[in-house]
Amino acid sequence: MLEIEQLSVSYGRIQAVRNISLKVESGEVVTLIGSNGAGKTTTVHAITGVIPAQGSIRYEGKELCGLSAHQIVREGIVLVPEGRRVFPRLNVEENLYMGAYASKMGSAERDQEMERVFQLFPRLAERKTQLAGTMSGGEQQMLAIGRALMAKPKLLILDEPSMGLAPIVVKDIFDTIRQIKQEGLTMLLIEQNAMMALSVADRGYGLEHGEIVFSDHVENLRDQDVVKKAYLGK
Amino acid sequence: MEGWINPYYLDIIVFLFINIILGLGLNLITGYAGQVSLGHAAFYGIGAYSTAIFSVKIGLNPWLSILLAVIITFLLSAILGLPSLRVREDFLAITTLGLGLIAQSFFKNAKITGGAYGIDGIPMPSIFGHELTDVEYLLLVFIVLLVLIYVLHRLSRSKLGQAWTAIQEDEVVAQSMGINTLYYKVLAFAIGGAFAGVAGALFAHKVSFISSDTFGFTLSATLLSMVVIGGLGTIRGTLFGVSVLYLLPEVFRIFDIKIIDPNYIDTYKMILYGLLMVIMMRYRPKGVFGRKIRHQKRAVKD
Amino acid sequence: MDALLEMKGITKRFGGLTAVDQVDLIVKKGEILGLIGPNGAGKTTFFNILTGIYRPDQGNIQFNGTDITGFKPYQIANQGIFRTFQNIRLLKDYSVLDNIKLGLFRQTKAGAWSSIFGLRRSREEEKKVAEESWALLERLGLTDLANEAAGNLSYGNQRRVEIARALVSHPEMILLDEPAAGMNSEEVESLSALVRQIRQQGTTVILIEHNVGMVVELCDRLVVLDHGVKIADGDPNQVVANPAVIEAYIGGQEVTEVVGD
Amino acid sequence: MLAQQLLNGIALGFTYILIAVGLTMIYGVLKLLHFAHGVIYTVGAFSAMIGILYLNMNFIVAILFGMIIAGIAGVLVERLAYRPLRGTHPITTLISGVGIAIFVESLFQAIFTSDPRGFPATGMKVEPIHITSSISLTNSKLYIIIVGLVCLLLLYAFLKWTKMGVAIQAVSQDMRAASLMGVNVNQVVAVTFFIGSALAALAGAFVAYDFNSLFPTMGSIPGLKAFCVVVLGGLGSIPGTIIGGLILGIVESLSEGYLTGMVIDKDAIAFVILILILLLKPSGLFGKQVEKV
Amino acid sequence: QGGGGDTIKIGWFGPLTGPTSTDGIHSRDAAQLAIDQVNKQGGVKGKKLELVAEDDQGKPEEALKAVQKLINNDRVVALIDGAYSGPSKTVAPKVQKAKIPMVAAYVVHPDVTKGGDYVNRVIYTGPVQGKAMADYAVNDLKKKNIAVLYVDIDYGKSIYGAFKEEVQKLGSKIAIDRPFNMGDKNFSSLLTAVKAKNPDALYVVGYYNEASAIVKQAKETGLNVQFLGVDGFDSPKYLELGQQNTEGSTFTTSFYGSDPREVVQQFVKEWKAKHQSEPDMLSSQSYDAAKVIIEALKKTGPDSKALAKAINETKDLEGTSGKITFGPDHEVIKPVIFMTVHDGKFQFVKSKIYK
Ligand SMILES: Nc1ncnc2c1ncn2[C@@H]1O[C@H](COP(=O)(O)OP(=O)(O)OP(=O)(O)O)[C@@H](O)[C@H]1O
Ligand SMILES: Nc1ncnc2c1ncn2[C@@H]1O[C@H](COP(=O)(O)OP(=O)(O)OP(=O)(O)O)[C@@H](O)[C@H]1O
Ligand SMILES: [Mg+2]
Ligand SMILES: [Mg+2]
Repeated sequence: MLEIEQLSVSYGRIQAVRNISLKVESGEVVTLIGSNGAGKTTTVHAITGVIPAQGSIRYEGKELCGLSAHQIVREGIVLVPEGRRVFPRLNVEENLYMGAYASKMGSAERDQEMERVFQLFPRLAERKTQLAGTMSGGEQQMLAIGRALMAKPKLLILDEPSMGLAPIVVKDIFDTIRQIKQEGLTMLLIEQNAMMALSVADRGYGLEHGEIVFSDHVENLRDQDVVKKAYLGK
Repeated sequence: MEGWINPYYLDIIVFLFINIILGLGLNLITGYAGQVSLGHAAFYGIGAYSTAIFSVKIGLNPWLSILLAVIITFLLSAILGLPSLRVREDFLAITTLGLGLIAQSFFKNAKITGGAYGIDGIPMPSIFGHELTDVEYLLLVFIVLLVLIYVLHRLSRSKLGQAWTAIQEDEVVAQSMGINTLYYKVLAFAIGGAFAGVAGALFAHKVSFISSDTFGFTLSATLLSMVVIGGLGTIRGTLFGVSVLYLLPEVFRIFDIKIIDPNYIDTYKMILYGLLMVIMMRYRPKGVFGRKIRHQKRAVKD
Repeated sequence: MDALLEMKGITKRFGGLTAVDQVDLIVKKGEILGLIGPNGAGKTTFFNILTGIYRPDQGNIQFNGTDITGFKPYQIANQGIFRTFQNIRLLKDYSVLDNIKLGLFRQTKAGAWSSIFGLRRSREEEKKVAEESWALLERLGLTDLANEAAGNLSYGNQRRVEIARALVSHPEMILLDEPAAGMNSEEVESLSALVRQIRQQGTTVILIEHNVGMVVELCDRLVVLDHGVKIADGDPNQVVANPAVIEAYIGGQEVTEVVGD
Repeated sequence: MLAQQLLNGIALGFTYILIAVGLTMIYGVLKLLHFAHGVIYTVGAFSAMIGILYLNMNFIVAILFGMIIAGIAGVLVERLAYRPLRGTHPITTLISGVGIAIFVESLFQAIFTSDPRGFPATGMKVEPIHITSSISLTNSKLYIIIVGLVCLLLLYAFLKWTKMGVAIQAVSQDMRAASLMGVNVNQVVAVTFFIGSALAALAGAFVAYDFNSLFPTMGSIPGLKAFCVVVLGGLGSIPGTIIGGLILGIVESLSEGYLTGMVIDKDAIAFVILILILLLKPSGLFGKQVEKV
Repeated sequence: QGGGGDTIKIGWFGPLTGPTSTDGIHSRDAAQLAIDQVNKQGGVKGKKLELVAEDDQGKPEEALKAVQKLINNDRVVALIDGAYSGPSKTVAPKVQKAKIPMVAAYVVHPDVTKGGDYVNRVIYTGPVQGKAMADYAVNDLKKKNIAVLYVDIDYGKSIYGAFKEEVQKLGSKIAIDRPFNMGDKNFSSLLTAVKAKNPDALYVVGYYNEASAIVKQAKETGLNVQFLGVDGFDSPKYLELGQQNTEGSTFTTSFYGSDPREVVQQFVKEWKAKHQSEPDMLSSQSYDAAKVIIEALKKTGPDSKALAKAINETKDLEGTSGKITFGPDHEVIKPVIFMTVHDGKFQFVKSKIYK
């Protein structure tokens, strides 16, 4: 589905991502793990067109490099950004409505889609008219995911959905991710919390200093020493 | 001495130096302490009017008037800087712009400033009864300029400079590191204002007549553009920016460039000036001498 | 050990919301105190009150025998309380060394005049500041990065620089707001070691964290906030076993796995 | 006399509002102080004049023409002077905007001279309308109030209920997140500049018509006062801008009507009020304070 | 000095850019016209004259530099001051010191000529006009209760100051007086305040730009009183911008194009041919300033001291703005002209000499 080859990104003099290649097959959940500053966010920013990159990003046979963010969304790749970034002065409904901005849904279909999100996150249904900026971190994270789902993505990218959240909320979020997976959505998941990431993903890539250092099926990864030591705390 | 130097060129240089002093003060406030000011002309005016009032209306010795003018500008700038401390960062440009307009309006309407008539007959300072000639005045302005460059250079490396840097980058952090941001911001306005006060006083004695028109928004805005185009936070930048942009129109005048209809040359000059500002920002947003990473040189141990 | 910090009845409201509600807290000298609680519980707000960024609506703060309620942030820093921020706040365009020197601001005395005239005192002071900053960088193994612009560092290193900046002037107390956020377990380990070192040098630590495993292992005592109210205060292992805390913060059984301990 | 002065103030306030609304919206999406907005007002007035004089348009068509030309000019200014500077220090965009203002003003002086000229005659005559025996208003001022109200209502509906309107709000709040929702940010910014500029042009053309006078520097003082209005209302807040505009119009009118022998004249009074209000409420009347630490 | 070659240079400075540039450009063009006329007649003593014009942007320090350049680089023998008061006042003491004669064209501030015998002026000072209008309003028009709006610069203040004094001396009242700024367009509030005082005349001391807006808005406010004005009204723009509202307004000036004297008709004809417009008061003043210098040059030649003396001794010179004679204070003595708008045109009312 998504095939990245020889991708490089630099910020001025510093090269944050160096010639990485990775693949996401349809229906798969792939996780990208790596310590801070490894280049994970940078990689997904390149995929979603937020920052320019060199190399090749092919999606269902189409080259994405060079397209801008709003065009890529129209291709069906949607990002739940790091730090949530909900629209603070729009209410919950308006935020979700923004999620459907790029799709050509009719209003009936959109409302149906919104119902589905509310089923997934009953909390949001209770808070339809609350301004997003006044919600707690966990609620905002749910809203951010719901908003992305409104676009009916074919590939959903989540950038550290658990960051800065209380353990109880993290658990909720991962339950949701599992549920979405069950419905067959393809995902690329970025996580610090390797334990959780490996528990939902099919395959994983390790990123260090802007380079891929390992990649394998999750069952194999759990047994690898480097992974254990650095990410699982054993 | 008078004979071999063309007074026209002397005057250009005197005014250039005065403008550089003005620019250095603005750079201190905006470049070093990060407080965008669109009202610098107010401080310039306060300096000029103070010395004019002391020397003409009260009849003090011009040297004493200049000294008092600088002290007064220092104090008034601190006070005028105060409201700017309370307002949000985005608003600062507009508040200072407003302060500039209010000051100009005061100059124009108050009795003490001569109102719409302005003040004339501002005397040249003299030494031992000898009134300074054009050349001697240039020398005076030059010495003042050198001293102020040195002062700014030292200040930027002192504890004050460090505090200003921190305030400019992140006020909350600055406070959390024990920096009394209020005090240092007021000090930046006061010292930067005092620079402008020096410039204003030197200007007043040079032209002998001042009126409110000189101290308006246009001056504040062009001055800011000179300082920014040169590069905020560097002395070289201000020297360069003010010199080039101040002398540019003069070059047109001296060489009598007549490529186009001379009736319109002065308008075309302004058109070019506007374009230049846009183009400079486009290709050198940090200014000619603006640097990306600033670190205090001596800090590095080898 | 005597009480270094004593806060009584601290309350802060934002409009209709009470972010911190009648919180009492005593911190002893040399302690490592953990502050946990769900998102939006008021932890960061509590730090902001303690450092003078917000003024409490009610309550009273005693530090080292001085009443510091209503002090300005810079006055509080001068009392010896330093902090880091939940979202890293370094001067991004400036070198690491310059950032760290900022931490020594309160210890330099030379003002405008002595700098302008290049007096000996100011030169000596400059030298001393450079030396102390350098020494700390050596201790933290950051000397290679001394001249890098802080904004170009990796996140983990930025955290360390931020901690170093709060530490360099040997403060009485240091407040760390989610220092381990987004670190992997190896990095968390080294961070814990650093915090222990800090305590060793005689500095008292208050730490906000969501990494329960780390907190339980590192802290002498845990305080839990929920909706601005203190719901638990005591030995870390007991606190995390407290049903109220589990319900509000940690969640059901299988969560021990999440915590990664 | 008081009622008459209030009416004068409201009419004046509406011209300020029409200019300032654009500034507010533009600040919202780009966080930028648009110093070239004053010349856009001028462009609007001159375009309307050209429409009548050389393109034989009638009054209403000419005003619309002025709005469109000014709208395009606004979009071009953004494209050429602001977009390349996105992400740099705010002061660079400020200087760039001032540069554009100087450029356009001088260009107009070269083309039209600095002389004021009359607004070309159309069927529409400026005439007083007597509301009571002692209170009157020119029809042109009444139009400004009515058209201004209609435009504000349309703008409200646009922002609230259209897809593009909501996108403008989204970009104001988080540009990157909006682009990740598939919003074409550049398009939104262009639309914002177009609308804001068209409204300023509307004010410019009406003022030129009402006072029978237009000249290249006509936009500079209104431009500065519009900043005052915008900040007064708390940058980025449209209701704040409306209140700010009315306050300014009324205060100016009253101060001119009743106060004499002031050390501060009426053009500076706007800023005295501004500074007083900011001292009491540092983020403006409707501004939201607080940066979360 | 500039007499060395086969041309003699005369300097001119004034605003060629900025909001007042129209005045500057007219002034310069008028001076140029005077010089072209002499050159056509063979110049002065066989030498051609050349006008060197410099922009002062309306700013004192620019004027100073401009004049320094004219004196030191171009080596002009005399200067025409085509500027407003600020620049003129700044420059006056400097030309006095450099001993280069200067003739001020239209600046009215009294202090300009106070410096010494190198500065003369071909327009009467502000107070003369104020006194003249007071006389006309009270004695001829029998106005009792006069409202005044004046432009808040020295021009407005000095004319109004003299007007007020004289009006009160003659036994009438000032109903209300309010300043306004140059560039103001909206006078609705001021006029509402004026109307509340029920005056029988409104004296506007300002330029055509604001004056036209005031008469227009006054009519719209329902203030139908006699309009009185000053030489700032004297421009075709007043009629264009003020439209039919200007009908009946009366003002003082120093020049009128329908003056049958030969010198005026010649000037008007040539101006029209060259610029396709009517010359205004300001052009006439600047033309006369040039004329004063040219006539003095004809008498003496380019030596500055002699030239200054000859200028001071100008007597009954036929200028476009009347017969020009300088008093001992270097101020001109010539009649004040009253004009009114009738049938959409400026019409001569009367003229009278005031001191
Ligand atoms: N805007 C930027 N300018 C300069 N350098 C940047 C920028 N953004 C990121 N970097 C640098 O690029 C590198 C990779 O950063 P990135 O944010 O992709 O890491 P990450 O793996 O997502 O880390 P984290 O777990 O902290 O989110 C880091 O060294 C970082 O400092
Ligand atoms: N300046 C402010 N204005 C309004 N509300 C605020 C402000 N600062 C904090 N709050 C609110 O106060 C509550 C407590 O916030 P705080 O940041 O202290 O939580 P926290 O415990 O640090 O949460 P987290 O773990 O997510 O960082 C939240 O509901 C927050 O939205
Ligand atoms: Mg990341
Ligand atoms: Mg927090």
